[in-house]
Amino acid sequence: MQPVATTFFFYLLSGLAVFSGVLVITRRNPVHSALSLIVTLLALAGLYLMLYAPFVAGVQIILYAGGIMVLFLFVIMLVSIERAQKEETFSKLWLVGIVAAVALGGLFLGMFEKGQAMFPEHVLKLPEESNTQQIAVLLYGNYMFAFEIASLLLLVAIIGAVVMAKKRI
Amino acid sequence: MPDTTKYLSHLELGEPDQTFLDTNELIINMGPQHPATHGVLRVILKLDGEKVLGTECVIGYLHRGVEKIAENRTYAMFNPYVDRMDYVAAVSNGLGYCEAVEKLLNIQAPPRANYIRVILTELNRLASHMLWLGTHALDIGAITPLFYTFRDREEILKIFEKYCGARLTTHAFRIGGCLYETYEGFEQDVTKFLKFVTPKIGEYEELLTTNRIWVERTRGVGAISAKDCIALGVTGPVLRASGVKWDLRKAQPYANYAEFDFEIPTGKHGDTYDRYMVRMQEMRQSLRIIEQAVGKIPEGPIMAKVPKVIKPAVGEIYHSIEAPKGELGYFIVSDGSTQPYRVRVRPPSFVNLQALDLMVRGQLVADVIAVIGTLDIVLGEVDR
Amino acid sequence: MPWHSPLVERLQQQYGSGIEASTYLGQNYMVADRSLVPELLQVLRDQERFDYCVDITAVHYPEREKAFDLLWILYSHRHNERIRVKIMIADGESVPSAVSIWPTANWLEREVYDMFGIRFEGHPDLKRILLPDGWKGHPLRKDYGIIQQDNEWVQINLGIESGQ
Amino acid sequence: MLNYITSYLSSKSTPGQAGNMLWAFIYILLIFGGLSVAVIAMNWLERKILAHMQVRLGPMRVGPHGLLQPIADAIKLLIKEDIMPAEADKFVFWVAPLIVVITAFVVFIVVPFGPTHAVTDMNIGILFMLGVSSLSVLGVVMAGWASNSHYPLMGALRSSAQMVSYEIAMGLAVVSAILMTSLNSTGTGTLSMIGIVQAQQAQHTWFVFKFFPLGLIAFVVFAIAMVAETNRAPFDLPEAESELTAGFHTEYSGFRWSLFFLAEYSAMIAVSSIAVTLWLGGWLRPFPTWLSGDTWDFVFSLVPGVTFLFLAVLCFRSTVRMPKHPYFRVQTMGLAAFGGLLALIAIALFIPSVRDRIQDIYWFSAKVAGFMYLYIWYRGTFPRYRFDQLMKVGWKVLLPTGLGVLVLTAVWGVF
Repeated sequence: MQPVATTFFFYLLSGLAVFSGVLVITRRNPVHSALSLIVTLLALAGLYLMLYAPFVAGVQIILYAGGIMVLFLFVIMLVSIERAQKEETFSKLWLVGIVAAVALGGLFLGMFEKGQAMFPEHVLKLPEESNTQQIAVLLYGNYMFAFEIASLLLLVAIIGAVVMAKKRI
Repeated sequence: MPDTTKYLSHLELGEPDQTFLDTNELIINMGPQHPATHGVLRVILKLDGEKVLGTECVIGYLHRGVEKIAENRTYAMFNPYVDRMDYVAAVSNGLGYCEAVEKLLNIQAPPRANYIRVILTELNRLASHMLWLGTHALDIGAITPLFYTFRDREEILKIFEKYCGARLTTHAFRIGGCLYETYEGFEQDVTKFLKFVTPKIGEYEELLTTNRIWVERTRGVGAISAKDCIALGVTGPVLRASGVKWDLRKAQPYANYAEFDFEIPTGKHGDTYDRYMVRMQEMRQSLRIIEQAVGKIPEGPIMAKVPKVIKPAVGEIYHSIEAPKGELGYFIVSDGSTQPYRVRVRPPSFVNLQALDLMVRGQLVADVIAVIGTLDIVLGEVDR
Repeated sequence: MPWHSPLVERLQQQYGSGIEASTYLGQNYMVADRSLVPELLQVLRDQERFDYCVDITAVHYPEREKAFDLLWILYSHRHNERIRVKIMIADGESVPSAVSIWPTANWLEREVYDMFGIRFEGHPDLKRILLPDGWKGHPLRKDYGIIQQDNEWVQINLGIESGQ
Repeated sequence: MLNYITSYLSSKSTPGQAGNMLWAFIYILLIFGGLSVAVIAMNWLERKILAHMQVRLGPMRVGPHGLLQPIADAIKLLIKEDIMPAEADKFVFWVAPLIVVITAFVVFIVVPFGPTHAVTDMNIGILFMLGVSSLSVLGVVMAGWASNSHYPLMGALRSSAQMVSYEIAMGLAVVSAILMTSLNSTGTGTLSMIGIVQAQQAQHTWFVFKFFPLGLIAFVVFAIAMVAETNRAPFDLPEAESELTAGFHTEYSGFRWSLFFLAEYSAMIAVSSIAVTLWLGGWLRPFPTWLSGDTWDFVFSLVPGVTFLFLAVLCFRSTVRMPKHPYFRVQTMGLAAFGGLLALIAIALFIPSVRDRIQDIYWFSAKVAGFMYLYIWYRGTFPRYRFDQLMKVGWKVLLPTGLGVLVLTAVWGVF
């Protein structure tokens, strides 16, 4: 299948992601921030699709937009909005923030300039069909150990959460 | 002195839990317009998430001042008003009032009238329990039993209609007996109804009694101990479900209940499931009473010798009967005139509703619905 | 007609002439002194096992000096016996609350307060129960007309001239 | 033009795969229209079937046997005043029903009504369906929160917790079915909806019967989880009317409310489609191995037409039994016309070329319709779960069962 209007979609999606990303940090209402974050995540899923990684895009939607963000909203909805709105949006650390942003931006630019040679002009296009299998082979083959370590870590986190919550009861 | 604070409404009592995240308690207004409050009951709920910390009932939306009206009507004129209190068990209300005035006049209804009274009252108990079952099941989410019970209740209402021309607020009895003789084929109709309804009760039970979801939703929900029941003055099936074998029909028989053989079903745990089972068995016992009564209605007059103008001597009387919802009492003060000086109605629903707070505290919102349903309140009687 | 029973004898031994027990049409009641409440009620529940308070109500006699009869209708599950305890109080006089004796008195006393304006001391939450909170007047008093209403309340809260 | 159509009809791939934008567009329109009709029909059927379960008649007044009732309702909803609470968060309140309805409809672009009857055949089809339908909970949460009212908020909290929990059990059941697709010579499975059905075809069994009883258990887990996922009885707590009045859409009315309604029913159809695709052989006809051969193929290809003929006969029978009063003349004629329409469809379905083309769609829809009937049946039978019990069923029963079935399926598949 031939991609259609690739550039258009790329700029549309990345613009959407950046725009909603800005909204996330500027909205006073936390629920609006969370909703903007969901839009960002969905735009990223679209970008993954354009990179011929449909599986990653699907997982992004299910896990981040459908799962994690719902839990986020779940908590935010219970917080009293009035109080959250009275608090200042940007904390006093804005100077540190700017420094960090500039540093990060510089890093990105440096990478872009210096590293251009490292990337080939044309990325090898994997057939879309085998993407899922590729991921499976990588996860359960080459990086099996790292994968298991990560899952173990998550298990510990889950148990920790249960223990902490249990204390209250 | 025992600690009685547990019986008080906990809406304002208790400190918010601030050990963990600073979560706000939610105050929810359930009613007066809410699908599951059986009329215009308003319950203010204090919630922690879904857990109920306390409730307060706001009642009086249907207050019509029945007791005040009574003071301005003659004894006979007030009779139809009592039907409007517990409008799903109007016959029971009428029986209680008529018997109370008869007691005040020191007269006895003739035996034939008593038989008719018992049959109609027990039919009414069935109708009331059927209505309760339908709405209670509907509250818990089973929508089908409602239609089944209404279908069968219809047959009872048809008998009422044939007997006295009214279906709901029947005004079936008069002071001193019954006004209407039984119509042609009354006994056959009742016998036919008994045959018709016996398998139907099994049908309701089939839908609910062993239904896993029903059992899970009702067992252990809104449990109340016998001690608490008595302390809170709770009567009727709610008290019996807590294991107290107390029924005014047996304890202090009125009409001619002493002549009939029936049992008082009781529960063990006093939870919603037991109350459900007690009412189901009560329906069967009612059928038993009707069956015994319908076979041997004696011949004779249906009206005692009552003066044209009812003027009881100065005095007070308290008479109570076992209405479908509990002890329904009438306290009548006579000053020797044609109008009662004071009529006090002891409404079972009103007193039973007081137990709501104790029953739902610590349970979930969904249980509040189940418990309101299981208390079987009629707001017309709560507010009068 | 006077009422004789071991129960009455025991009580009269304790309280003397403060209690006058009678029976009418087979129903027993006693008229007690205002000062014996709540002690008498406590005794009735704890020693005589009247564990179930059926009802609390009042009757208004405007022409009498002590304008109110206040009644407790009691029942004993153990003895299957029902009695009424009656005291007479004047308008404006308050009565100790029975909530700590029978928790069921909570709403019943609120209703008496609502309808007659009799105040109960020590009631945890004495406010109107059937009528709206801001209502003026107590409808079951004899001097309260049958079509009377709190016009002011109706105007403010319902925005109409009359609720009738 | 005609050639173009016929050439397309004989092609062996979905319009999305062929890159045929025009046909993809036509398919989208067809699915959207068909879905709307299905929701309307479902509305009428639910009321009728439920009514007959409950010894009553259901809608009888608008049109013969209330056939026009859903249309009357739709018109009523559209012209109703659109109320937005003063304290509501306007934008979120406005966008929530859109999200719910869009997600409910978008999933249908991968639903395989037949080997070629799908808008497109994504190679992550099932993942796409689960992902997009998991987004609908966002709309529910937004609706509940934006209403700025207690009952909707509680409904939203309940439904978000419920949908997120049951998604896990649902996912595990789905994975065990996907695992079964890899049991072929190459050993690679597929996530494509069409691929899954083709795998069942190749293995000559529906996955519900595969590795008996593992497939069946996974199917049951999914069937329970999907009821919870769509907030239907006995898991309809987010909109439990006796507790929360109407749950998250308490404050919605008119057109916005009808969007929620539309979304609920199309979500029901969507999850049923997943179940049908994964376990019940999608568009495959029943008994492909026992009753094989050309004769049986022919017999089964007649079933769609026979079904419609049967419905038409039912209609005509009711026409004859309509009261003979002049008041009912229009209704009687309407019913007869409806029966005639059904008969015409039946005759059209007997035409060989149509017959061959349509029977995939028929079998798929028939299986989905079976699920729809189950939904109604549940609603007529079960009381409602309480919230903690619902969570208990989800986490303590369905999740371990799904996990166990997944592991066992893997073990069985390897050995």
